[in-house]
This record gives sequence, structure tokens and C-alpha cells, in this order.
Amino acid sequence: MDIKDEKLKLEFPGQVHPSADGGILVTKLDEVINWARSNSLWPLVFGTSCCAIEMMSAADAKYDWSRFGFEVARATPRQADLIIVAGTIVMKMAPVLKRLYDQMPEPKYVIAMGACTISGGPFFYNTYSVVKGVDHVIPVDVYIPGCPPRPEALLHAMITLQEKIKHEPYFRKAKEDTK
Amino acid sequence: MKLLLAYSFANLTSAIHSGLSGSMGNETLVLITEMVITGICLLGFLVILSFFLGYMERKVAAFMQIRLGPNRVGPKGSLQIVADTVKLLFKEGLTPDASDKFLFNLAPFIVVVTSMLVMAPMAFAKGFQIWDLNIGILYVSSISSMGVIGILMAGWSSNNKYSLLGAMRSGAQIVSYELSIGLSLISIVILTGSLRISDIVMSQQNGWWLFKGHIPVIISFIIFIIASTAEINRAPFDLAEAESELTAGFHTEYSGMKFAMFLLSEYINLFVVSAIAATIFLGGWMPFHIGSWEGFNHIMDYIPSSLWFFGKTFFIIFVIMWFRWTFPRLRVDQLLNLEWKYLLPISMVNILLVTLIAIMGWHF
Amino acid sequence: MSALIEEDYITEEGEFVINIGPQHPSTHGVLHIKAWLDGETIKKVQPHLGYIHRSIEKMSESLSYRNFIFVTSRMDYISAHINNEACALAVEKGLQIEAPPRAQVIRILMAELTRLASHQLWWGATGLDLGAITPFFHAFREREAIITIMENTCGARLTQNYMVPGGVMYDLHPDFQKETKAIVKQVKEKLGEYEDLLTGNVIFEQRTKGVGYISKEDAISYGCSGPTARASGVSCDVRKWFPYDGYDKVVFDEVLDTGGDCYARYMVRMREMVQCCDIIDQLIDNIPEGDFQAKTKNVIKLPKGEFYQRVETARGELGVYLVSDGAASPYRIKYRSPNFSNLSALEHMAVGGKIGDLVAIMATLDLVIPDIDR
Amino acid sequence: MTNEELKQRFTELLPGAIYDETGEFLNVIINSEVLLPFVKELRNNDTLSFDYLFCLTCVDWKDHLMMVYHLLSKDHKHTVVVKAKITDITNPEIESVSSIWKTANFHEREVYDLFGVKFLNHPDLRRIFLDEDWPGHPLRKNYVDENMIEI
Repeated sequence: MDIKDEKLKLEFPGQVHPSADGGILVTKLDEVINWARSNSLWPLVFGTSCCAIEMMSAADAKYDWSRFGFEVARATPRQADLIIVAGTIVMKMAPVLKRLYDQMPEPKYVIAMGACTISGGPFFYNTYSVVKGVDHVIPVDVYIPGCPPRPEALLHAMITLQEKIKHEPYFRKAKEDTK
Repeated sequence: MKLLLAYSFANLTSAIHSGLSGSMGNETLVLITEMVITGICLLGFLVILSFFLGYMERKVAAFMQIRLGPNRVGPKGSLQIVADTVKLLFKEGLTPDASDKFLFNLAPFIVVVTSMLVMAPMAFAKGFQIWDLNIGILYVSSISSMGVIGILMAGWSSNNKYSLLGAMRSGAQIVSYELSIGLSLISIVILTGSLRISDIVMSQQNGWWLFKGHIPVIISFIIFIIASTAEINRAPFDLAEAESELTAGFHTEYSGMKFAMFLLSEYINLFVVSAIAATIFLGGWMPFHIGSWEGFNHIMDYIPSSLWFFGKTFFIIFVIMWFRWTFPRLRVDQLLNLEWKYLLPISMVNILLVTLIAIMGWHF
Repeated sequence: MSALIEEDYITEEGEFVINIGPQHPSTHGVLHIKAWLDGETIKKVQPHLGYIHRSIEKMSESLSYRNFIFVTSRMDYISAHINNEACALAVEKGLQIEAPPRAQVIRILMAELTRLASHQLWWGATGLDLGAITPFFHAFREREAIITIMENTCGARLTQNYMVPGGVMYDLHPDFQKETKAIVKQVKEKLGEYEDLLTGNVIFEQRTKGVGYISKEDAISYGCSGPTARASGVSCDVRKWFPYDGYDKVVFDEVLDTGGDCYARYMVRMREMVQCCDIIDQLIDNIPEGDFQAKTKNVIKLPKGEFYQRVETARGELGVYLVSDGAASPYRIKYRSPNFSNLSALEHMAVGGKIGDLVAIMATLDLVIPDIDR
Repeated sequence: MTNEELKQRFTELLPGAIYDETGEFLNVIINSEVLLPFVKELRNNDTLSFDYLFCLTCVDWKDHLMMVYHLLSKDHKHTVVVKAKITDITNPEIESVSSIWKTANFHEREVYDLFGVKFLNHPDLRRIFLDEDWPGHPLRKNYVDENMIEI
């Protein structure tokens, strides 16, 4: 959890940090919201192929992603925060994936799990129906390489996503947008 | 020490009442103030309760499923539900474009409000009751069946076929199981001769009805547990939100806080039915007494009444959770078969037996 | 939610169409099933495929005979070993070589472990589909142990890529025998627990008995294979009918049932797990010494001709139809996948039932969608 | 029945059939026009009774398309491969066998999708994997797709 501080340490001593717009209250609220959001990532039940089995493995007793509070897998996109694209996306599936992503309420996150979702993976050459990377369809937050990635890799990706969320501005962003 | 144990909540409430009367004077004003205080306390209690139940559910699930359950957020994962709730609060609450927007937004409130209303006649401890009305049981069973209106509204207004199917299932389910619940409650009403919750609790001074009432009461207790599990839409009767069939059933289109309300009402309902079962069949806050064993009864009285109440309630909650994590789900026609072909005839015959026991005075 | 198709939402008075899938928990992937309902009763079912059609057959036409095998791991990924084995055997048939005895035994062992793991996954998923969540976790306990054994030897958890033309890629891990014995013992013990948790449950029996019936004649006509067909009394175990890799030297029973319903399919798979354990028990102490791989040329070229190889995967008969024109890559490959044919019987089974029945049928068919779409 | 006996029976049924025994199975190569009555006889004749169609596919040989039917008899345990040659590659057509074996329904849709072979009297001939508006039929050797990255 100390990455924030680590980053500050790396910067040169004379660095002038711009104060967070809104001051202490808003910053603290941001922290609370981000804490809640990062610790309550409910994934959408969405698996297209092999990686879905590793996703199921991540839920099982050995890897047990419920430790982090991820086990509330929702079957409806309306209640999910996170879409783990586990498996190849083909041309026929791409509109469906886009639709699912659109149906999710903000804030929403995407993890591209496996080589297929990064670039088409093993199905890159000589295929006529595979989407070469899921980021052609929806924006991706975290990529996990592997064919399929191990459950530990998925857990790592989700923890990485938690880190990412912890640095997100919520109130501050709204201010920046109006500027 | 003895003073502390014998302390009754009645003292506290009367102290507040006299304090308020002293400062305000106007009876109506005092009543309103007291109501507001009670409401706020109840809301706080319900929120904490649903946090706890959510946490308990996930931990019980983990226990059944040989895993650990939440353990990263807060000590032993206890803040997991808080994080979930805060997240849901700040999540976008979508209203689908093609939905009936008024009903869609109203439905979760109806569901929550009805389940909160049932808390009114609950006797949490000796002398600790919000409203000891004389038709307590009737009130509980009539109010609790109103929640289905909210569910039907949610399902219909979502303009989603899964929601509609879920709501229809829920409607059929609650309307049928309401009968069994009513009949099993009536069996105790017959024995007690009163609908007032406090009378029912007091009638179990020399032993809980479950033990006093012979086999018929045990049968109605089992029927009550089955039927109330169905009434609150929990597995194995969770057809209204059957995840593997209807994705999320009637709340498929709900997101953010509106969805959290459904979750909240689910947990409140779970608590309510368990509390009723504990009150009616297991003596509510009444300690475990055996007939005329004065010494034993006296020792039991040392355990605070609220502990008795919550202990019993949470035991029943645990049993209902146990159901959820072990049984497969019924099919919709089997669900109705179970009610109309088995539970209802059994409870009707049971009523006769209970009446016989009551008339002949065979109970202890 | 579903990809909605513009045509016929409501076709008749009182009838309505729901789209189950492509994203739906009970379709085990991205199958899209369009169901015409009357209330809750299913009047017509139409599967829509292709949401994971990855053009594996086209791809294989440009891959070498060594490489195309590994793409099949992604087809029926739950029995990846057996898929690879089918392709390796097809190439061996073309080369007219046979794997050395050690390799054959290793292949059988791996295939049976895969079948065991696959059936465990299916058992968990069946529970999940029928609303019981706990079986999933109990099944995965044993499955993870098996996967770990495979990982030790093959280096991968799911898509092992262990079979090569002429044998297997590496020799076994030194601990393989010890670990396998332990897991077989564990599975045999836990099978009783599985039975307690799901099989004997009243609700489970009600949900599955008499649901999704298919007769023997229909099962043959629909081209069903594997446990789905055997539950209807069709003898179709490729290991018995057309033994490969020395299955004729192993003693085991072909599990048959005559129920033809979901419960029969369930029981066939449960009893097959016991058979898997028996086969492993027979072989684990008798792995012959010797080479684990026959010598093959670096660039394999098959003679002109057609080779058909079928194997018994956990879901049924997988056929590899390999057409060679003498070049270094196949001219045409057709995978006759078991799920594809089994799925075609879905409509026959589901019509007249409820939505819950449809879910139960799909669960006991044990569909793997990428295997259907290829 | 052995392959020799099968050959004899087939010659009685269809004098013009060509046989190929180089592979694992007995291959019967026939013209696409005579397919339906021939396979109907294979299915319904009690001594043949090929009731299990375990593979149905097509091979594009550039100048002609070859429909391949792998048939097995569950009772007699004999196997035969029936191949029907379609010479018209621009507009290939063949009779559907889905009335004989129900599994052919899906398999023929797959062939229609990937090879463009039109099956006459098929109950539900739609593309099975690809979208209805997909250009071309991918498993044909003359299929070109600009988006496809080849090595």
C-alpha cells in the first residue's frame, strides 16, 4: 500500500506538489471512496474460453479470491464493477462484449485475461474471425499475459487494479473537468 | 452485578419518556420526538445488522466451502461489507431507458420499508419493544407479505424479460407460502389465546412452545422454517433471483444503491423471519425454563434476555444460511407442488391437532 | 445480457422469447440459446453458435504437423490432453509409427487423470447450475490436486501440450507415481462425500429424474456420444470399440445406463470417475521402462491420403479427420467434436420442460462451447 | 460385414460407384445426384443399417468439392465412408441427409457456413458460426480476407 509514498520518494526534493483541489476534506473523501471501490470489485460472470476455467480456479478454495472480497460474481452487468475478459473474443462476440460493457454502471474496469485478449494470442495468424486484442473493442485497465494465465496471475492483476483505483480522483476529477 | 443483570430496558425507556415530558410538556410532541428517536435508532440498528449478516453470510459460506472468506479488508475482513456498501453508494444508479421510471425507482423503497415496518412489534429483550400492539402476529404476517408488491413492481417496470419472470415467480411463491406461514403462526395463537407478541413470550415462561406443544408444534415449526425461507426468497427457494436461470431475477436491471436496497431488505427479512420463529416457537427473549424447576430457571435468568433473543435468532439465521449453501434450487412447479400438495394440507391437519391439544389442555 | 435479435420477440399470443446467453451463467461460456416460452414451459429452443468460433480448422491448414496439435488444447480445454492425443495419433497413423510402450502408458494415465479432472469440474458446475454452490468448491479441491500433478510433469495447468507425434514431450516427473497414487486414493474417498452432498439430495433427484429424456434411437440419430449417449444405453466408448494407445490391454467397464434422463447422465459420469481411478490403479505401478518418444523427423510430412482418428474425451467421441496432400502441413482438418453433436439433441430434450429443466439439461450435457464452435 | 461383402452390396445398389481402400476405411465415391437414395438404403437396409453418422464434412479440392460422410453401424459394427463429388464449385448443391440422420442438421449447417454448399430440403439452413452477412466461405481454398494476417 506504500506505492504512493514510494513514488514521492523517487521525485526530486525540490518538487512542488500541486495541492489537491478541494483541500483536505475532498482528498480524504476520495480516499474513502477509493478504498471502498478497490476493496469491493465485483466481477461479471463472463468467460468465453480456457481462461474462464482459470478464473473459476481463482475462485476455488485453493486460491480463494473471496479473501479480497471479489467472490460476489454478478451475472448481470448492472451490478458488476469489473469485467474480466477471460478468453478469445471473436467478431461475432465483439458487439456483445461492447454492449455488456455499456450496460455496466460507472465506474467500471476491465481486465484482459490471457494472450487472446491482448493480441489474439495463438489465434493471431491465419484466422479470419478473431478480434486481435480486446482493446479494439473496450478500454482495458490491466493486461495479464499467459495462455491461460495462472490464477495467481489473475489475483495479481486484481491487486494491481486495486492499486490503480486507489490513485483515482473522484471529487478532484470533477473539478479538473470543469477547469 | 446482580443489579446490572436484572436491569430492564423498561427503566431506560420510561426514564427517556419522563425526561422528555418534563422538558416539553406537550404529549403529542413527546410522542413524535420519541418516534423519531426510535426510527433513527432502528435505522442504525438495521444497517449494522445487515452489515453483520452480510459478513456472517460470507463467512458461513466460506466455512461450508472449505475456504477462508473475506480477510483482507479490516480485521478478519470485517469491513468488507462496509466497503461494498460505500462502493454501491457511490456507484452509478442506472435507470434503463425503456423502464417505467417512477415504479422502477419506487420499488426498492417499498421493499425496504415493508421489511423495516415488521420490526415494530419485535421484542428484542425484556421490556424492549417498539410497539407492543395487540394484533402483533397479524400485523407481522400482513405487512411482511406486502414486500411482494415491491418485487412485482421492480420486475414489471424493469422492462426486462428475466426480471418479469423473476417477479412472477416471486409473486406466485409468496402468495402460496403465505398460507403456510399464517397457519403455522395460528397454531401458536390457538395455544396462547393472544395475538400480542408480549403475551406470546410471557406464555412461554414455563417452557418454550417448541417443547411444550408436543409434535404438532414441532411440525408447525418446521413448516414455518421452510415456508419462511421461501417467503424471503432464499435458496433453495430463490427462484425469483435464480442466478443460473434468470441471471439476477427481478433485480437484474438494478444497480448501485437501488440494488443495495434489495440486499438490505433481504437481510432484514432474514432477520425478521428468524426473529419471529425465535419469538413464537423458542420463547423470544424468554430464557430456557423448565416447568417448575425453580433453581434451574433462576440460573437461566442470569443470562440477559437480549442475549437469549439474539442467540436464538442467529441460530435460526445460521440454519437458513446452511440451507442456502447446501441445497440445490427447486424448479418452479416443484416449488408450488411442495406448498399446495404437501405443506398446506399438513398444516391444515396440524391446526386441528393443535386445537385438540389446546382444548384438552394436553400441553404443559 | 443477451444479444437481442430483432426478429420475433413475441410470436404468438401468450408466447414469449427469451435469449439465454451469450453471457449467461448457465451456458458455460458463450452459447446463445433462444427459447420460446409459454409461461415457463419451453415450446422451442434454438441454439445460436459461433460466439467463440476461432477458425481453428482454417488455422491448422497453415501450421506444421507438430504445431497444429497444440491449437487443439484450446478447443476442449478441459480435456486438453485427450485432444492432443487424438491429433498425435492421427499424425502417427499417417507416419505409420506407434508410440513406444512407455509413452502409451503415460498417455493413458494422463488421459484418465484429465477425464477425472474434467468430470470433477463438470460435477461442480452441475451443482452450480442447479443452485447448489458448495459442490463446486469441493470438486475443485481434488481437481486442483490433479492439475498440480499435471503441472509438475507438463509445465502447464490447463493447456498442457504434452502429446507429440510419436509419444510424449518429456518423461514423467519423478514424483508422478507417488502423487498420482495419493490423489487416486483421495478421489476414491471423496466420491462418497460427493454422493452425500448432491446425489442423494431429494431436490437434486427431483430436478434431474425424468428431465431431458432422450431415447436410444434418438441418441444414435443425433450422433450423441460419450456419457450423454451411454446414459441412453448406446454403447459408444471409443476405448472399447476402437482401442488406441493400448486401451485394449486395460481392464475397465464401459459405464452404461438406460435412464436417458439427466439423472442417468449424472450417474454415468459419477461411475466413470470410479473407472478412471481403476484404470490408473492398474497402470501406475506398471509403467514400462524405455523411450517416451519414438524417433520422428524434424519436419513431418505425411503421405498423401486421409486419416481418421477418434478418441474418447471426457465428453464423447472426438474425431480428427486429417487430409494430407503430401505437404508439410495438413490440407484439411475436420474435428468431429463431441459437444457439437450432443448440443444438437438439446432441442429434442428441452421442449416441454421448464426453464429450470433447460439449465439442468445443459449442465448434464457438459457442454464446452469452444469445442462446439472450434 | 467385411469390406469385400460391403463392396458387393454397394455394387448391387449402385453399379457406378468407385471404391478406394487405401485408407483405414472403405471409401465409396459416388456422384452427388445419387446420394440421397443411396444413403437412405444404407440406413434402412437391415443388413447394412448404418445408423450412426459420426462425421460429416467437406473437402475443397479446388476443382471440385467432396462431401464426406463417415458412417458406422452400431449393430453390425462396420464402417464406411461415403464421398459425394460436387463438380459445380461456383454454386454447389447437394441433397440434405438430415431427414435420415438428425445430427446432419448441424453438420450440414456448418458445411454450408464454411464451404457454401447448399443443402436441398434442409429444415433450417442458416449460417451456424458466422454472421449472415459474412463475405465468402472461409474454408474454401479460394477464400480471401484482407484482415487475415498470414505467415
